[in-house]
Amino acid sequence: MSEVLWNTAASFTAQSTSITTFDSFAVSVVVKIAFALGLFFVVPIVGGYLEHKVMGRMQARRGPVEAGPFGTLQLVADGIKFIQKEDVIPRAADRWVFAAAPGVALVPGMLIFLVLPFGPGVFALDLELGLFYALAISSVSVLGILMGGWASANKFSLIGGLRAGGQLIAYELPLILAAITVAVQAGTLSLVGIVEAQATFMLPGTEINVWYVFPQILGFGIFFLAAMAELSRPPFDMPIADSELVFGYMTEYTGIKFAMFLLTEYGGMILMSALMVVLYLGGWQLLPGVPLPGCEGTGGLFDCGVTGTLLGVGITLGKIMALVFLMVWARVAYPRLREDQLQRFAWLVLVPLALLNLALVGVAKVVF
Amino acid sequence: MGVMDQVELPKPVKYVFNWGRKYSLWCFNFGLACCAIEFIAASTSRHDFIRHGVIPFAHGPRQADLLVVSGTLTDKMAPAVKRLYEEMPEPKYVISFGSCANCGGPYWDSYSVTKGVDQIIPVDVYVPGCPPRPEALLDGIIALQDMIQKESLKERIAGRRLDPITLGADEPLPSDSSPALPSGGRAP
Amino acid sequence: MTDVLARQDRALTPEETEALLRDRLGDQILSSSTDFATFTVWVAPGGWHAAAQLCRDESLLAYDLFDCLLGVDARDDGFDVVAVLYSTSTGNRICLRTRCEGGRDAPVCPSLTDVYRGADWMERETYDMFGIDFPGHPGLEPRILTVENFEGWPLRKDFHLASRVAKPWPGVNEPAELDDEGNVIEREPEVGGAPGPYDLDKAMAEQARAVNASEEDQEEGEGTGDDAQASGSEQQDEDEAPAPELDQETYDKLIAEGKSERIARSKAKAALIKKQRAGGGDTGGGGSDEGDGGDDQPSAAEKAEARRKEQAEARRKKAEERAAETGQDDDASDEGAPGADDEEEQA
Amino acid sequence: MATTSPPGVGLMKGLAVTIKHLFRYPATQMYPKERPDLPPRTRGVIALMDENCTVCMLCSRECPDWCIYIDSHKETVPPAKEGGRARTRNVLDRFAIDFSLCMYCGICVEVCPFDALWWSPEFEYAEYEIDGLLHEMGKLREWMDTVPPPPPLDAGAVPPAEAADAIAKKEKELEAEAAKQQETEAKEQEAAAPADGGDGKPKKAEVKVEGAGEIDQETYDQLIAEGKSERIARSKAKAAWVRKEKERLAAEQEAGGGDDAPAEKPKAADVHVEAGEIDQETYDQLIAEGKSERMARAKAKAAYVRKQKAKLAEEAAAGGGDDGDGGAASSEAAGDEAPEDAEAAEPKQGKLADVHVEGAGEIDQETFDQLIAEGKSERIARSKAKAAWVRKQKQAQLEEGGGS
Amino acid sequence: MSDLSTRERVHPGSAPGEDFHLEIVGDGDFQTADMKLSIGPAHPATHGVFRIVLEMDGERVTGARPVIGYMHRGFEKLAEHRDYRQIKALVNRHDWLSGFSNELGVALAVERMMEMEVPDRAQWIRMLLAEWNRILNHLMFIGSYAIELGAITPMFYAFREREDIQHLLESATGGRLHFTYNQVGGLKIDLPKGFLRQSTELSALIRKRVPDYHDLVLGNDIFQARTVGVGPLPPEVALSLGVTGPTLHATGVPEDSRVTEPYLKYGEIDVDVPVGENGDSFDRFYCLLARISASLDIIDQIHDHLPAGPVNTKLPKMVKAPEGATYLRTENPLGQLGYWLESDGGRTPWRLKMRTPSFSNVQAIPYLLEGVLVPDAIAVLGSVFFVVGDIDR
Repeated sequence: MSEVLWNTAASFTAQSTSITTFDSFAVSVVVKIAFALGLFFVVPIVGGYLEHKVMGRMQARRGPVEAGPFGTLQLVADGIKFIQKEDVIPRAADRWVFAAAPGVALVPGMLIFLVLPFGPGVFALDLELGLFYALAISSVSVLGILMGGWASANKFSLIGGLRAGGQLIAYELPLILAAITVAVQAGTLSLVGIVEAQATFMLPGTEINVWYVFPQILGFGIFFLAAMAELSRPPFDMPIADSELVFGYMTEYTGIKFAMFLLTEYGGMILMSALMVVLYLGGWQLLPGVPLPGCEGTGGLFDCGVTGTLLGVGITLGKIMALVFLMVWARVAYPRLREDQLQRFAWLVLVPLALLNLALVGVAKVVF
Repeated sequence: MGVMDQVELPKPVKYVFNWGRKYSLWCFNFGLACCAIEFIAASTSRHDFIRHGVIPFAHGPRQADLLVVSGTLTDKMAPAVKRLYEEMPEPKYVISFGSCANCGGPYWDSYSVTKGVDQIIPVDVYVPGCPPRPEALLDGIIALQDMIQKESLKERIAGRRLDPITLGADEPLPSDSSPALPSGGRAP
Repeated sequence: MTDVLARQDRALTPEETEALLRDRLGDQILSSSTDFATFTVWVAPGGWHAAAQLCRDESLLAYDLFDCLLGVDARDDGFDVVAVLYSTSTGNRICLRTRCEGGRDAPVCPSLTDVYRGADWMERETYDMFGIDFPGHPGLEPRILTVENFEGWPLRKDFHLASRVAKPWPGVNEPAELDDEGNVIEREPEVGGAPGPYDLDKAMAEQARAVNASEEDQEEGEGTGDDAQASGSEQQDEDEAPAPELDQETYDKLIAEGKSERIARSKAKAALIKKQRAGGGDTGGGGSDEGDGGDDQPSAAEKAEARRKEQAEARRKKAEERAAETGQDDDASDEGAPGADDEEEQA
Repeated sequence: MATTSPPGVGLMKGLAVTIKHLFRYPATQMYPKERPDLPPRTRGVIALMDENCTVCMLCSRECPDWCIYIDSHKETVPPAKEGGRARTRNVLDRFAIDFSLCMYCGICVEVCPFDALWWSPEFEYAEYEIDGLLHEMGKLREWMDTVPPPPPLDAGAVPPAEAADAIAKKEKELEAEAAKQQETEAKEQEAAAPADGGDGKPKKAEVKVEGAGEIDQETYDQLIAEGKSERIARSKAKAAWVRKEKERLAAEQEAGGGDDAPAEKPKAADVHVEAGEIDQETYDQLIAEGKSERMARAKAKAAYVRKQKAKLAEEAAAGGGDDGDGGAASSEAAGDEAPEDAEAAEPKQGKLADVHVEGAGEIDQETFDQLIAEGKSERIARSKAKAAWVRKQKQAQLEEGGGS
Repeated sequence: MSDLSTRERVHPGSAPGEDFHLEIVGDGDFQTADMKLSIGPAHPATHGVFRIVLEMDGERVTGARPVIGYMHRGFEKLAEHRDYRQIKALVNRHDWLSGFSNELGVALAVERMMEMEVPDRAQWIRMLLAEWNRILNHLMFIGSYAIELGAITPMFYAFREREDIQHLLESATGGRLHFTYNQVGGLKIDLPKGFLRQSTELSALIRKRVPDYHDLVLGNDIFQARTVGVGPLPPEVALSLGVTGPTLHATGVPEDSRVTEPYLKYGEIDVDVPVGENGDSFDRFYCLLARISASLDIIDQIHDHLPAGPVNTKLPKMVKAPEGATYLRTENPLGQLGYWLESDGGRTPWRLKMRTPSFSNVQAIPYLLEGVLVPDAIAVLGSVFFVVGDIDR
C-alpha cells in the first residue's frame, strides 16, 4: 500500500501537476473525491467568515473577534456546537423524510464541486457536458427544501417550503437561459472548454481579447440576480427570514441537521460564485489575453509548473470571494422584496431579458 | 447529543467541545420590556456581542442555545416562556437580564407580574440593573462563557430534570406566589 | 401656525359651552367646573349618550378627537366614568363625567362605541379594571389587559396588592433600645406607614398582622419561622374582609367641625382601630364584626409579645458575639467601646 | 409623497452609504479590554459610607421597592467631658440592599440627609445565584472606593448651597491668617537679612502680592521651572504655603501641650467618634476642594482614626518581631505581602475612603498575574486587581501627603 | 432515563408556542388562522409581546384582532400606593423609548394642581431633554421598521446615533433609558459642566448623518415599492379612534399639542409639524424621519434661549396634591400622552389614569389590515409605531 501512496505523491509533484493524470484509476478517484470534499468544507467556511466580517464592517461594527485569531474560527465553533446539540424530531413529523431532507439539499452541492475547475488542471472531472451536469444537479437541492418544509409538520415550514419551491423554479429559468448563452458563445458545454474559449475570444470585429462578461453584461446581471434568488439570499429571502415565517422551512431543524442546511446555503453561495467566475470572468486567467507565467498550451492556460497552478487557484478563489462580497453587499443594503413582486420580477423582467440576450448572442455568433 | 450526556469526555475533547459551545452561543432574545432595548443596543455596533460569538440571528427557539429573558415577565406571558424554553434543544443556557426578570424589580407588588423568571425556568446568570448597561450584559455573557468553559456536559444534563413538564389546562400558574422573602425587618 | 390663531376666535368659552349643553339637554347637565384648567361637566347617567352625541355632531362644539375614557372609584357612592373629548378645529377640551347607576356591586354606564370608534377598547379596559358594565358594547369579554381567568377588579379600592401584605415593610424597623445589660427592650412595632391610600393602609396592615398571628398558631412545631409566609393571601378572600366600620362618634364630631366628608370618614376609621387595639370593647359604633372578631384579640397580643421577645434574644446574642470578637483580636486596649469602624470590619 | 427619482438611483445610493461605512473606522468599543468612560453621575451601584449613617431609616422608608434592609440598635456613649450629658447613638448592625429588586431610581441617595449613600458607576457584578445580589454592608463599603467626585455644574447653574457657604467661610479664614501673617512677616524682614540670595527678585514680588496670603516660594519656583503659567504657579504656591502654615501651627501645638484642644481644631470633638480628634490636614485639603464643611469633617474624622490605627499597627508590627519577609517598618512593605495574611495581620488598611482616586479603571498588574496564576477567572482577577491598585494609590497618596 | 437524542416532544403539535402559531381550521382553504407576529422576528424582538389574530381567506386578510395585555403590569394600581416622588421613578418605564416625556407629564400635572412656579431654566432644560428623547425614540423606530421589511443596516446606524445621545443624557441624568431627572417643581440637579457644548456638537453631527437614512431607506426603490399606498388611513377615522402623533400627521392633520396647547416654553419658539398626504405606511415613515430634523431645529433654538438661574424650587416635606382632578396632555414622541390625576389631598394620588398614545394608535390596526395581502400585513403593522409597554401599562 505504501508504494501506491509513494507513486501518487511522486506523480503529483514530478512531471505534471494536474491531478487528472494518475496511473491507477482507484487512486485518482480517491484523490478527486478528497479534493472536492475538502474544498466543499473549507471554502464555505472562508466565505462565511468573509460574510460575517464584511457585514460587520459595513454596519460600523467589528464582527467576530474572540473565536480564534481575529475570529477566524467562528464558523468552526458553530460547527462544533451544532454537533453537540440535541437532535429533535417533532412527533407529528414524517421521520424519514425529515431526516433525509438536509442530506438531499446538501449532496448536490458537493457533486457540483467535482466539475468546477479551480485552476489549470486543478479539477476533478473535465466532463464534456460539465455545464449541463452542474445546472441539472443544482435543481435537485430544491427537492431537499420541499422535503424539509413538508416533513416538519409545522404550518410555517409548509408555507416556507412552498414559497421556496415556487421561487427556485421561477428563477431556474433565467439562470439556465443565461448559462446557455455562454455555452452558445463558447461553443462547448465543458466548463474547462469555456475557460479555454474565453482565453482566445476576440470581440467580434475587433482585435481585443476579452472575457464573456463584457459582451454579455446583461447575461451576467441576470445570472447574478437569479443565483441570489436560487439561494434565497436577501433581498430575495422571502421564504426564510420573514416575520411571520419564523425561519421558513428550517424552523424545526436543530443540531447537525440545521448545520447541514446552513452549509448548503454557504456552499451554494460559493458554488454559484465559482460558476459565474468560470462562465463570465475567465476562470483562472489573470487578465484577458495575459497568459499565466510558466504555462504553455492554448492561451497559456495549461500544464504550467507549480507556481502557475498555485497562482491560478489563487486568482479563482479571489474572484469567488469578490462575488461573495457583492452578495453580502446586497444583503446589507436592501430590504426584502414582497412575495408577489419576487415572482413578477422573475417572470416579467428576467426571463424576457434572458431570451433577448440569447437572441443577440446567437445573431452575433452567426454574423461574425 | 446522545453520546454527550452518557459518557464523561476525555480532557482534550471536552476542552474543544466546551470551547465550541462557548464561542457559538446562538442567542434568542426574549425581549419583553425596556431591557430588550438595552439587549438590542448590546447587539448593535457600539457593543456588538457578535465579537464574543453570540449571534443574534437565531430566529426560532429551535436554533438557539442562549435565551436572554430581558424585561418584565407577566403571568399572561409565563406559559409562553415555559413553552419556548422547552422548545430549545438541550445544552441551553438562560441569562436573566434586568431586575424585572431577576425577581419582579419595580413591579414587585403588582398583581399581574411573575416575581422573577427563575420561578418558571432555571436561570444560569443573573444580570442586575434596571435596565443594566449593555456592557453589563457583555459581562454576564463573559461570566457565562467562563462557566461553560469549565463545566462538564454530563453533570449539567444529569442535573437537569428530564421528565417532560406538561402544563395541564387546569393547573393554574403560580401567578401570585409571593416572592422568596428575604428576612425583611428581622435579624437573619 | 396661522390656523391656530384663526381657531381661537371660533372657540366657545366654557360658560357658553355649558349654556349650549344645558339648553339642548335641560336638567341632564348637573353642574360644571373649570378648576385646575380642566373643564368638567357633570352629566346625569340618563343623558350620557345624548351628551356625547351632541358634543360630536354640534357644529359649534365639533369635538371630533376621542381623547380618553376612564373610571374612578367614588368610594361608597359607586363609580364615576369620565370621557375626555377634544376638538381639533376649535382647540377646546371637555371632560364629561357621570356617576354609574347600580352603586358598587353592579355599576352600569351606557356605551359610546356607536358615537366614537375609539371608545371600544377604552370601555373594555374600564370594564376589566372596575367591573363597570357597558350595555351596547360589541364585546367586553375576554378581559383586555389581565389574564383570562383573573378574579377581582384590580382598580377597585378594596382590591389589595398581595405582595404589600405578605412582605413586612423594612422601613418599620426602627433602631432597637438596649437596656443597661445590653438586652433589647421591646416596643410595639409601628404598623403601616408605607405610602398608600391612608385609611386602607392601616386596615390592610391590621389584616396582615391578624393573618400572621393566625399562622403563628398553626406553626407550633416549626422553629423560629421568622419570615411568616402569608399563605393563602389570595385577592379573593381579602375582598370578603370588609373595611372596618366607622367610629360614629368621632365621625359626627368632625362633620360638625365642618371637615370634608371624606377626611372625616378616614379619621373615624383610624379612631375605631385605635379603640379596638386598646381592647376596650366596642364603645364606638363599629362592633367587632371585623374579620375573625375580637374574641381571640388577647391571644394575638400575647403572640406578638412572644415574637418580640424572641427578636430581642436574637439581637442580644448578636451583640454578645460582637463584644466577644472585638475583645480577642485587637490587643490595644484604648479603643474603648466597639466603634463603628470595628463594626464594619466584622461585617 | 414618493420622492420622484429615477428607479435605479435609490438602489445605488443605498450601496454608496454601505460601502462608505466599510472604509470608516467601526464604532465598536472592545469591552473587556477598553473600559467605557462612564460619566460621574452614572447610576451603577449604590455605595455606603457607614460612618455617616445615623440609621434615620429614611432611605429604607422612601424606597419604592422595599429593598433596603437595616438592623440597628441604640447605644449610649459616655459623655466626652465630665459633667457632660451621655448621648445615645444608633449603631448599624446590618445594612443590605437587594440589587435584584432595586430599580436604580436613586431616591435613597437623594433622600439621605447625611450623605451616607453614594452612586458608583461600577456595573460588573453579575452573579450565578440570585442571593449573591443581596449586597451586605461590607460589599457596599467596598463600592465606596469606586465613587467618583461629583462633576462641576454648568456655568449658568446656581452653585450648590453647602459649597457656597463653605467657600465663603474659607475666604474669611484665609484673610484672618493673611492679616496675622502680615505683622509676623514685617517683624522678620527687619530682623533677618534676606536668607537665600537667589530669590531676591521673587522676594520683592512676594511683598507686592496683595493681602490674599503669601505664596510658598519653593513650590512657586519649581512650577515656573516646569513651565507652568505664572498664574497657576502662584495659586498652587499659595495653597502649598497655607498647608505648610497649618502644619507648622499644628506641630507647635502638639509640641507645646497637646492636652487642651488646640485653637484651630474645630469645636469640641464630635460626639460621634469616640477617639474625638479629626485629621486636620485632610480636613483642609477637602475644604480647599470645595467640599461641604460637614462632609469634610466626617472624612477627616475617618482619616484620623485610620492614621491612629496605622500608627498602632506599626508599633504592633515592629514590637511583634519580624513578619514574613524582612519586616520592613513602613506600611508600604506590609502592603505587598500576600493579600490574605496582610488583612489578618492588621486592621483593613484599604478603608481610605476619603481620598478620591481618578482613573479607577487601571488594574494592579502584579496582583492580577498572581491571581491568574492561582487559576482565578480573568474577570475576578481583574476586579480584585483593580481594588488592589486603588488601595495602593491611596496609600501612596497618604504617604507623600504625610511626608511633605 | 429516556435516551435524550430522540426524546420526543410531548406536547401536541410542534410549532413553537403552539397556540401562538398558524392553526388551519376548516376544510381546504384557510378558514381562520391565528398568526403570531412578534415572537421570532428576524432581529431581536423590536415589538415586544404583541399578538394579533388574523382571519384570512387565501392571501387576503379579512379581519384582525390584536390581543394585548401581555405586558400589563398594573401601573395605575401601583401608582395609588406610591407618593409623587416614587411615581416619577415608575412612570418612565411604560413607554420605555420616551422615559423623560412620561415623567414630564406627571410633574407638570402635579405642579398645575399645586399652582407651583417652575423656574425658567428648568422649563428650558426640560424641553431640551424632551426633544433629545424624541430623537432617541424616532431613531429606534427607523431601525425597527426597516428590519420589519428586511433591511438590517439602518438599525445599526440608528443605534450608533442613539449611543451618542444616551451618553450625553447619561452625563446629566445618570440613566440611559429611565432618567428619573424630573422632580415636582423642576429638576433634580442642574446640568454638568460642558453639557451644552456637547449638545451643540452632537446635534450638528446627527444633522450631518440624517441624509444617510434618506438614501438608505426612504429613497430605496424596494422600500417604496413595499410601502407606498399600503394601509392608507383616512383622517376622520383616525380622529374618531383617537390616533395621535406621526400616524395622525401622516393623514394630513397637524394636531400637535406643542402647537395647539403650548406647555412649558414651546410658545416662545416655532415648532414645525411635518405632515404627510394620504396616510399610508410610506407617509408615516416620512413623518417620523422629518420629525427628527424638526426636533434638531428646536434643540438649536433652545441652545441660545437657555437662561441662567435656579433649577428647582423648595419642596414641602411631603408633596401633597390638593383635592380635585385635572387632565393634562403633552406631546410624546409617539403621540399625545394624557394624565388624569385625581387626588384626595393625601400624599398618594387617588386615581392616576395614563392615556397613552400607543393604546389608541393600535386600535387603528384592525381598520388598516382589512383587505390587505398577508405580505403587506407586516409592512402595515410595522408602520403603526407603538410600544407594547405603552399599550398595556
